[in-house]
Amino acid sequence: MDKNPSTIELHLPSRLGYEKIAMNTAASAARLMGFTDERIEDLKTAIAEACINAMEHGNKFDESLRVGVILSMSEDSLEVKVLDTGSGAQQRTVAPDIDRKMHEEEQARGMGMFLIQSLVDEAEWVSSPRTGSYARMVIHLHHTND
Amino acid sequence: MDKNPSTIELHLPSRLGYEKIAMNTAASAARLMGFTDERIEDLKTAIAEACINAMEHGNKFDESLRVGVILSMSEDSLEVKVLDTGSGAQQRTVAPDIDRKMHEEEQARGMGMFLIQSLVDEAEWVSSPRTGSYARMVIHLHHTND
Amino acid sequence: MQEKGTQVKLDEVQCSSGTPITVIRFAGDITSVSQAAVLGTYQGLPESAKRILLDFSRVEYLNSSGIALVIQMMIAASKHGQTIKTFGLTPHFQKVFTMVGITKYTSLHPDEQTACAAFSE
Amino acid sequence: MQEKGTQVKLDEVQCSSGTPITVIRFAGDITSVSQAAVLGTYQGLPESAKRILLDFSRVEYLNSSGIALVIQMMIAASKHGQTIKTFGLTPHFQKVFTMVGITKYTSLHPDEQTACAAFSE
Ligand SMILES: Nc1ncnc2c1ncn2[C@@H]1O[C@H](COP(=O)(O)OP(=O)(O)O)[C@@H](O)[C@H]1O
Ligand SMILES: Nc1ncnc2c1ncn2[C@@H]1O[C@H](COP(=O)(O)OP(=O)(O)O)[C@@H](O)[C@H]1O
Repeated sequence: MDKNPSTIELHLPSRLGYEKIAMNTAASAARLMGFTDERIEDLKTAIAEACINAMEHGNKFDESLRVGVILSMSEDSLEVKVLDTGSGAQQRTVAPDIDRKMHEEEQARGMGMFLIQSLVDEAEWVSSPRTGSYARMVIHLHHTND
Repeated sequence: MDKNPSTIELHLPSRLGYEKIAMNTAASAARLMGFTDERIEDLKTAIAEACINAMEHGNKFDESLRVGVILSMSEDSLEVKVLDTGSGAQQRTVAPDIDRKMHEEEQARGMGMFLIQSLVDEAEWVSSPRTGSYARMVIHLHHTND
Repeated sequence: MQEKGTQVKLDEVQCSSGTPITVIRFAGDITSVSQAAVLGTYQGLPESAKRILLDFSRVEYLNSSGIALVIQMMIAASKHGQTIKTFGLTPHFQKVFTMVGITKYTSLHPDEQTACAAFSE
Repeated sequence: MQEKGTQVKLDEVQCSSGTPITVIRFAGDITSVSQAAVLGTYQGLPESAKRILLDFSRVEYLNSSGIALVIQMMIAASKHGQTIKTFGLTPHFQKVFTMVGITKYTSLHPDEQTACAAFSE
């Protein structure tokens, strides 16, 4: 376990619906740090999508496998890692093409990674089949653009 | 780590204020289970008090020591264990005596364990210096009285 | 126990234009388990329902799987020559719908009146 | 960063009775770090303030250490012959105050008007 005093760890079963617990845990950490409600909404959606992906693609909905959520709070940013036991996301984030979706040339679903990427300040996916793969998201307290 | 699919684990640094994260994590688990807002408020206060005691009395506010919060969801009850690294609460829960407090014959503070006991359906304190001590609280979905 | 589910209510309203508008009012969660609530409800509408209004004002939680179901409804509606407008999304989800590009095929309105009026434009 | 702290605002209101009432309006958190906000504010009141009203309606978080500070204020007030009434506690915290027995030394009211009026009884 990470011994950094400002690290919070959450472990959830891979069951749809439980991502809400991660959303609310992260939201209260972000609120303690002083993030605005708008940024907290962004973070909640990003974390929900990362948890659902970890449950579905990483842990194949095996409820006995856990999704880890590690929140690291620093002076001006909040980093969230969402870990699963799978081999990680291989593909790059692709923006959804709504025209192609409407013409059924691409699946209606498949927007999770794009939303994560769009909603947080930094996002990356790390594949390390040995120790578990993770999505890493960061939001900054004082970000210049939006 | 407990492998029960309906167990959620949270680990927090021993820093005042962080009990709010435990309150909100537990509240969202209780909400998923269908508890009423009133019961969720009761649980939140009980968990806040247990976390503060774990930080203060158990971990002596050493921020590198963690407070563990284990939420176990069953069909009709939610059990919450709040763990610290200390030797546990020795004294029995005493109800505050407001007259003695007002006459300064007892400290103004010292109501945490009483509130925990009063607000949840089951409460106990287990001292096991080897593996860490804990406060254990249970709320039932269909409780008969109250 | 763990899935709150979607509640759906169907309404018919008449705006200034006089043409009846079918309102699908969602409440609760819209997620991957909302297939019946979203697509099932749509499929149950009569062919005559040409103007459809989606009311999100009581939705508590919406994720990308839920949005995918809304897109599938929009695909079906576009095949049937139906128009879909929406209202009641929080500013956050208005942003999310815009990011995804849905706003190219439906319009987002702050409330029922504005949405309703937009049908007659 | 992690402690939201207590915000305090002092007001003087006049009820039907005409006697001025000092209102201490709390907002944010009342916890162990609220010593100055609770006791410091009380100590800063003039001796002439005999009727004190505590407004909890904008308090977001209250724990047993915060309640202990309220009790300490009540002890000091009782020594100075001051009367304290409170309003704006949520039903949950009304229950908690009642459990602890504080209601023997102060009365809890739903809103400012009712609390204010109770001073002239
Ligand atoms: N945690 C993960 N582990 C393995 N693969 C992943 C993970 N997250 C995402 N992926 C891969 O990336 C793809 C795109 O994910 P996403 O954009 O969230 O859409 P969707 O989950 O609807 O397919 C997934 O279909 C999956 O193949
Ligand atoms: N987790 C714990 N570890 C060790 N001692 C504890 C713990 N929780 C409570 N206690 C003991 O029980 C006493 C009463 O606790 P409480 O009723 O919460 O009031 P307070 O914390 O204000 O003293 C504490 O002073 C402490 O001695």
